[in-house]
Amino acid sequence: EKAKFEFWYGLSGDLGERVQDACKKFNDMQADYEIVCTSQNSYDTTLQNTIAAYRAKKQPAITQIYDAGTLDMMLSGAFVPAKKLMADNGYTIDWTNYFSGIANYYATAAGELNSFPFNSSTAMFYYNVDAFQKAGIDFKPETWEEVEEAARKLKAAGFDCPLGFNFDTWQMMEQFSAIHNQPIATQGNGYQGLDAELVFNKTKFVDHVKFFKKMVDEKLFVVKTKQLGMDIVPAFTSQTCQMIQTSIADHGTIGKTLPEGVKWEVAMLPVWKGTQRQNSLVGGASLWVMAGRPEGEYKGAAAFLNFLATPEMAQWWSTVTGYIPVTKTGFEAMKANGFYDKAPYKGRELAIASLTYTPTSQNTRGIRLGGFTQVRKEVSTALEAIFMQNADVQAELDQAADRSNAVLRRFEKTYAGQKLN
Amino acid sequence: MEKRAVFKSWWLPILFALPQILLILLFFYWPAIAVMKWAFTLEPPFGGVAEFVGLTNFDEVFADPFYWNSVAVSLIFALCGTCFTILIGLVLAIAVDRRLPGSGLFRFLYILPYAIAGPAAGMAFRFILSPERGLMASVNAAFPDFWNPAKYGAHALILVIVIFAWKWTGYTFIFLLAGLQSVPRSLTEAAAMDGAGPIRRAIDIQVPLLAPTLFFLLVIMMTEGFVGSDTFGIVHSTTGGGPNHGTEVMVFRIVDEAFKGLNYSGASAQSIVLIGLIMVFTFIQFRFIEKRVHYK
Amino acid sequence: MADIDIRAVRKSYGKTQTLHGVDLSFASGEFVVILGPSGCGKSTLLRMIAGLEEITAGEIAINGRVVNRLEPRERGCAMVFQNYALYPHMTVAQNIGYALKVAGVSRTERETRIEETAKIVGLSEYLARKPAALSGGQRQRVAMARAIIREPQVFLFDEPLSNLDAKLRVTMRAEIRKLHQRLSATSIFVTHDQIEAMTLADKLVVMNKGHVEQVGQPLDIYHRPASIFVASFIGSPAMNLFNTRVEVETASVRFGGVQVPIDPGLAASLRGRDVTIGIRPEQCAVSLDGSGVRATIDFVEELGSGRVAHAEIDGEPFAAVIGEHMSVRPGDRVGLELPSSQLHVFERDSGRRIDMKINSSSPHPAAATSTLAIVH
Amino acid sequence: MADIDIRAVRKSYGKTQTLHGVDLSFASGEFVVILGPSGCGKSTLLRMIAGLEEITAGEIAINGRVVNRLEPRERGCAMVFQNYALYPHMTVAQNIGYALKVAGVSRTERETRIEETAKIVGLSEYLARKPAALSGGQRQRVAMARAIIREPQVFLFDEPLSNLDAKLRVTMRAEIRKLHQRLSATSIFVTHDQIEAMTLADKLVVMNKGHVEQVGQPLDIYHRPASIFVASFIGSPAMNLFNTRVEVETASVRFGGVQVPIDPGLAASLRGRDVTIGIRPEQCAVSLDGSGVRATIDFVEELGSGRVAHAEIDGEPFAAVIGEHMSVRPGDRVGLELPSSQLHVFERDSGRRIDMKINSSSPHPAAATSTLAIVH
Amino acid sequence: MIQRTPIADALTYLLMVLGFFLLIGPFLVILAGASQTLQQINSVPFHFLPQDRFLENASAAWSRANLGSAMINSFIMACLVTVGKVALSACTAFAIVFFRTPLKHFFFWIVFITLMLPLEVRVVPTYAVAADLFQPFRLLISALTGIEVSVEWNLLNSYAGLTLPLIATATGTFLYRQFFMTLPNDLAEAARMDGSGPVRFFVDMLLPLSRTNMLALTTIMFVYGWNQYLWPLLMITDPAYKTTMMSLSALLPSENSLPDWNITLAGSLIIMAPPLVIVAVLQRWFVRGLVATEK
Ligand SMILES: Nc1ncnc2c1ncn2[C@@H]1O[C@H](COP(=O)(O)OP(=O)(O)OP(=O)(O)O)[C@@H](O)[C@H]1O
Ligand SMILES: Nc1ncnc2c1ncn2[C@@H]1O[C@H](COP(=O)(O)OP(=O)(O)OP(=O)(O)O)[C@@H](O)[C@H]1O
Ligand SMILES: O=P(O)(O)OC[C@H](O)CO
Ligand SMILES: [Mg+2]
Ligand SMILES: [Mg+2]
Repeated sequence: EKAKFEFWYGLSGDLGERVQDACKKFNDMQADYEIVCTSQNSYDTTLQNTIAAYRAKKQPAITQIYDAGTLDMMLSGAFVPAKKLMADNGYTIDWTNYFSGIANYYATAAGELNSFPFNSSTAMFYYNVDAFQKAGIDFKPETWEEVEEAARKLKAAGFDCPLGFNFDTWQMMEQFSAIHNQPIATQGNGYQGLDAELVFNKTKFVDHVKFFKKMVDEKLFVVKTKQLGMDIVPAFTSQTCQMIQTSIADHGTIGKTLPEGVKWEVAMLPVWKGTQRQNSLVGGASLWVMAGRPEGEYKGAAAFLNFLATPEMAQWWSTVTGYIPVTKTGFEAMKANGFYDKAPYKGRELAIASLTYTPTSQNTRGIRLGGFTQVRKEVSTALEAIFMQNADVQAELDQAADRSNAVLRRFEKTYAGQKLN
Repeated sequence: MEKRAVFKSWWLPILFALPQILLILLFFYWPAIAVMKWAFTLEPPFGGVAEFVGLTNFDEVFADPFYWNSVAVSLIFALCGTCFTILIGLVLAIAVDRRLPGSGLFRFLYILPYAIAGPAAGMAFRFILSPERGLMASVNAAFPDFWNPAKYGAHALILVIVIFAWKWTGYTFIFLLAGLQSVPRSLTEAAAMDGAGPIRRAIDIQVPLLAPTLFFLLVIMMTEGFVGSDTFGIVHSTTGGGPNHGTEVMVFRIVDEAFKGLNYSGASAQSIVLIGLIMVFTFIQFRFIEKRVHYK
Repeated sequence: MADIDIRAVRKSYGKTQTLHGVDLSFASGEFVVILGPSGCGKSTLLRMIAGLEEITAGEIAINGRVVNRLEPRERGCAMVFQNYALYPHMTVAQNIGYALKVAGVSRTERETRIEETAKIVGLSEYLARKPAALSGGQRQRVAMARAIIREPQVFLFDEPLSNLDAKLRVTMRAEIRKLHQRLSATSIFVTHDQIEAMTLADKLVVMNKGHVEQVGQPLDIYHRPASIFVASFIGSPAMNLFNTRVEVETASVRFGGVQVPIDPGLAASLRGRDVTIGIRPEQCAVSLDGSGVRATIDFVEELGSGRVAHAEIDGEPFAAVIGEHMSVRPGDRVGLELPSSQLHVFERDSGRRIDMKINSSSPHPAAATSTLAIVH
Repeated sequence: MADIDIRAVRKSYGKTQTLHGVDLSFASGEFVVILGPSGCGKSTLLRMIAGLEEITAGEIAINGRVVNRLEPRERGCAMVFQNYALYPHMTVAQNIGYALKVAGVSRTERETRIEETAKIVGLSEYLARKPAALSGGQRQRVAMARAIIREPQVFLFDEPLSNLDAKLRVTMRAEIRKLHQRLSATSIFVTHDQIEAMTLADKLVVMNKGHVEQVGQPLDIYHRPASIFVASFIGSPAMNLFNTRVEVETASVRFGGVQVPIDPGLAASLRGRDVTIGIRPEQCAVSLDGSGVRATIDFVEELGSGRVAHAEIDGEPFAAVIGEHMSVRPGDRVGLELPSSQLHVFERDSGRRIDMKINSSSPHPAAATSTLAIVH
Repeated sequence: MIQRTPIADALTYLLMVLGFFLLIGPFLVILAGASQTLQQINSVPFHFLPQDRFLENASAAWSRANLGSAMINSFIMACLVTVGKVALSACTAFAIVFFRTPLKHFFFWIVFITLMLPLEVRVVPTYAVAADLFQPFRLLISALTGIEVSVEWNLLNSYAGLTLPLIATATGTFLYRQFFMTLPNDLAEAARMDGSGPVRFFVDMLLPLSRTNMLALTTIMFVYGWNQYLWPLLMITDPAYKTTMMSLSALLPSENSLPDWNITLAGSLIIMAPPLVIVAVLQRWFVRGLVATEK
């Protein structure tokens, strides 16, 4: 009789199936445990269902929580810290082997990992080389000035949507702020205390949004959302839009979906000219082991996490998805065996490059804000108002910041007396 | 009307009512008490000790312009939904009540949309009224941006109201038709003898006599629009409350705030306000169900 | 004030025929009562005159003008419905004035006429009330006023009294009569109450199963019913009827073991035919000495105002009104005298009355022998 | 077969009292009719006997056993409801047999008894039908059968005939009487129809506004109504009543400008008191020569079996039955003779009858002078 | 009524046909779309004529959203809700209408207050209750006796959890109450005279007599149960219990692939079918039952 335990994850579609593959591999490989993997469709429903289930004492043993839910998890007291779990179950893990940029996001102040980095990513810039050539663009867009120029040329060459974007704040605000070394919130984006306040409405981000607004007015940048019928990735793969910013995780899917022979490239996110580029933030999600399960399940969970961390699995995972390897050795091994030189995978190493571009600063360590899902929603609503309904940029962002601060204050009050560890 | 109660046992009624009473206590009152508790504390998402904060949650709710926006959206949604369902239902009921050959078939067909789940209808209408394909694409081709619910809050609101009205018109239709048919034939005949033509009769005799039914439907549709299970489903499956809160009805906001925003306390406060509102509706309805504007 | 001609009118609902060819004509100003059992087609006929029901075949003419295809409002009829059909959401004044309002009569004129009409029916004080706040009799008057105000040529009443209690019916009957005298519009009044029929009618139409059984003056019909149906339907307690055969030799019929004499001429022409003989309970004399048909009293109904003795003769119930001071009790043997002049004779098969002279009110020429007529 | 005693029974619904102390006792096998206007408490009383209604105060005893706290099924009563209350989803047989089924009677016995009972009421051919497929009279019979099958000691009827048409009522009346003769259970029959009351009752109870007005044999009540209410309520056309004052000197009352003589002894004791005098329409003689009270005929109702002349005297309507051969027409001046022996005299204030001798059926001892009794 | 009003008749037909397109039109569009190819459905202008690809599209939808098990789950859920609701409401309404007890008004109000508060409004705490059904009793017991009991019963991911909270409302009870109130008093009294007690009366009279209402309620509740959206969405995490409404999102064209709305529409048609059939088949009783009581 195998010990069963549950694993909830937030990926769906192609990526979701890859998770199922991983689970199957684990189940096939050993005879002691059986992992039951359930997709909760998306990151936010996973967090939502995990919380509801935890309140009902029906939480899974392992759950996949995205970057934005990190602080919510950390203060919940509802999990078993990664390090403790592995130690308790007799696994030795070289914790220093994780890329520090990645580990920082999920670790305590003392640097101890609470959760296991699993599917890590960062935002990248994708562009259609064929279209660039057709429009006579002979440079790689590394700055926003160049992006604008490229957009104008593409427009002139008859492309209706030179750059497509949506209201996901991850690329637009979080990654932008990181690589431009702009704070999103005070207290080192929240790392130094629950009393952090959002300041994105006073940084370069505002100008950036204004720039986007201008581009949209000139029809150089185009809004592409699910509600409008097509999100950015399909817009890029259907060659409707020639430039997008999206996660490296989509690298695999884009490669598979774009018609054979179409030339495209991935690059680090552009910066404004004259900006000293900083490292970008790690995205994706990590695996949390939930507290309150029977002892037996933790053995299985530890075995599974250990299994995922093996170099073979790490490489397999990075191969079949676009996610980056999370350990230095993993990355080195893949680099060594020429993974990044071959056609479909070429360019993914840039994600690591972006993540590790500089040592982390106050503003690029990560984001440690409570209720960050809500903050994201406030900002993207503001963006929606700005781009769809012509609202004033500064006013909307100010309002979003105010509302987001209220969220932070409520969080602070809710966890009054708790210390960030 | 009080029924002449006939059986006298004291334990039998308790036995008969017990299963449902238990369910209701368990799944209605107990949760309702929990809502109360949460509304006056700051409930941590994962549970645990919650600090009592008095009316803070309510203050925050009332101070939030988007909350009032959701109240307004809910009101518009419920009011427009009610008006459309009742008006269209009334016109169709009057038409079918003329009993021309074939009207039986129409009667049969009109009720069918009632069977459809709001979310399923929402999905279908997302296609039917999509700006890029289906019907509206042609219109938009001629008049760019004539119809774009993803962009314009008003359009999105119209979209969800249309879906609601579509589903519920059959329901009001049936009640109104029955109401019309219970208007004694001799009254319309008397009016005919008095010289009134069909339209005149409809306006002077039939519609005024439908007043009780109309009122009943008004209350039912208002509550359905406010908190009916379709309301959430339609909004969730079509617009997700957007664009820019344009279709964020109260129920949607509550669920969103609780489960997405992890703000159980704020959501509970909103729930209580909503429950209070509905209680007022319920009260009105009960007063009128028992003694409606009966003429006789 | 209009005459009405109904010519070979038929009515079918789907396949079932409800009226089988009705011919009637009413003179201007006449008060016609249509009487008949439930379901015989009274309302149907009335509604066809009103224009509320399509005419399947035949013609209805008002004042000589065929109205078959006219809408109700174009026929100049006013109708008082059984349940009054008052508009519950309008006040009495609005109810009464509605027809004028539809006709576009000016507000001031309307008000004057409403007041006048209300005065006629004695409702002046109730003009502001809703029908729900009126008593049965008052409602009935509103219904009347609503009809009166239109100054119609024809008044149609569909059992307007049947929802009232006994006392009020008597009063309302008197009022309807007075009203008719005052307005003298042609009135057609449907009922299945014979007292109403007898007391109100200038002309009485008795219907049965979609046919007209008899038309005539009420007393005429009472005393000379044209058919077994009419005989049994009119009069209470009902006419005693018995089936027998005519014995020509003795000019008598056999009944209860006794020979009851009948008119010899009649007897001759009826030779051997099956007949039904009828006699009204108030026309047989009961005697204790036992002459006439012998019978044993079953029970005596004491009505206070009179007494009815019930017996069984030849296995059929028989009733006779007896004097107030005659003391009979159940079980007594009595004699019943059946005066030959009071006997009604009907042909068994057709149910038609057989008489010595041709009834002048018969719409059809008699189709019988010279001395014998079957009255239609 | 059970006697029933009702002792000081009261009924209140909340604060309003519906029965104000009713005392009645019925002998075993008696056929009692309770008569009264709508809302007077007839049904309430019946339902209290049946056990369907709590008894607020007082006692009801069946066969000497107080049943106040017994369940309906323990009282041995069967009831026939006004609208029959047939179980619409059961066949006639199931309806009739339901009580037996509940009582756990075996299937075979049940079937035999259902068949027997159905035969009694003539429903054998309809056993498989549902009530909806029956005519009014048949339904009524099912209701009867359902009561009969239980072989009850007491039969309770709550206006069982009021939903039937006139003809059927007469028939059903006779059937109920026959049934009573056959089963001779104590029967209590509630109605507000006087013909039913007069014809069916061994004992008649007249109720008004929660009081018993009079108890007695029907004819007794007709001829000696104990109160103005009973006088006006019983008899049709209703008794003529007029308010006047007694003139002792002439031993008469003044009416229509004429002095109508009354019993001098009575007159003496009534000195100067306000009285109401009543006379039945069939008891005043109308003469053309004009002796007696003078009146102008308003109209004459021809009922076929009789004629009623209507007039107005002292502003009040007055009716008199006239002979068949007397020719009076509206407008004629006639004289009305009011035979003093037929006059009913009532005390105006209390509404009670004033008589020379004490009425033996009165439940209370007379509380009046030696020669004068107010009958309760 | 004699009416020579061809204009009014024409207008009536016009209105009825307009109503037809308004109310049935969407079905026709769905039907047309569901039977077209990817190219056809994405063409502008839209072709309103149904094509022959329905079966292909339907089977594609069936497997994409795993409709097989979802349909079964939805069916089970709808049936349980229906049966539970019909049975419980009849019992409660009986208790409320046919007994004279001091608790009558208490029952009445306790039940009818729930009439207007659907699950959506109190979904958060209801979830918590469903997760630990005995919590109230445990609290009660420990409050009363100080003993900590540790029985738990979790309804998440179960049919009981899907249905019980939905059964706990008053719509059906209200319908029954209204119907019971219209029954003539005499009926119960006749039964009582015949010696029948309350339970017998309930079984022998009320249940058979309320057939129409039962069918009306069956229709309403089946539709209600089948169409539940939010509750399953929250409380079911185990794919084995997924209902059709939860499959809706899976039916939408996935983000990174073709806009194959033809598949989506075919799927939605499948999902709509069962309640549609129920309403169509039971509509006579549905209408009668509703109208006879609510009005
Ligand atoms: N709309 C209809 N469809 C079918 N049959 C009808 C319709 N209206 C009336 N009938 C039938 O026609 C016959 C005559 O009906 P009608 O209403 O004229 O009777 P009536 O003499 O007025 O009876 P009552 O005294 O009961 O009012 C009845 O048998 C009735 O069932
Ligand atoms: N349940 C009740 N609650 C309050 N009042 C009632 C109730 N039942 C009857 N009454 C009142 O008691 C009085 C007597 O009613 P009851 O039914 O006995 O009259 P009834 O003589 O049978 O009249 P009817 O001839 O109309 O049947 C009426 O005034 C009625 O309004
Ligand atoms: O798309 P992913 O998995 O790279 O995640 C993107 C963001 O980090 C989500 O918060
Ligand atoms: Mg009629
Ligand atoms: Mg009664």
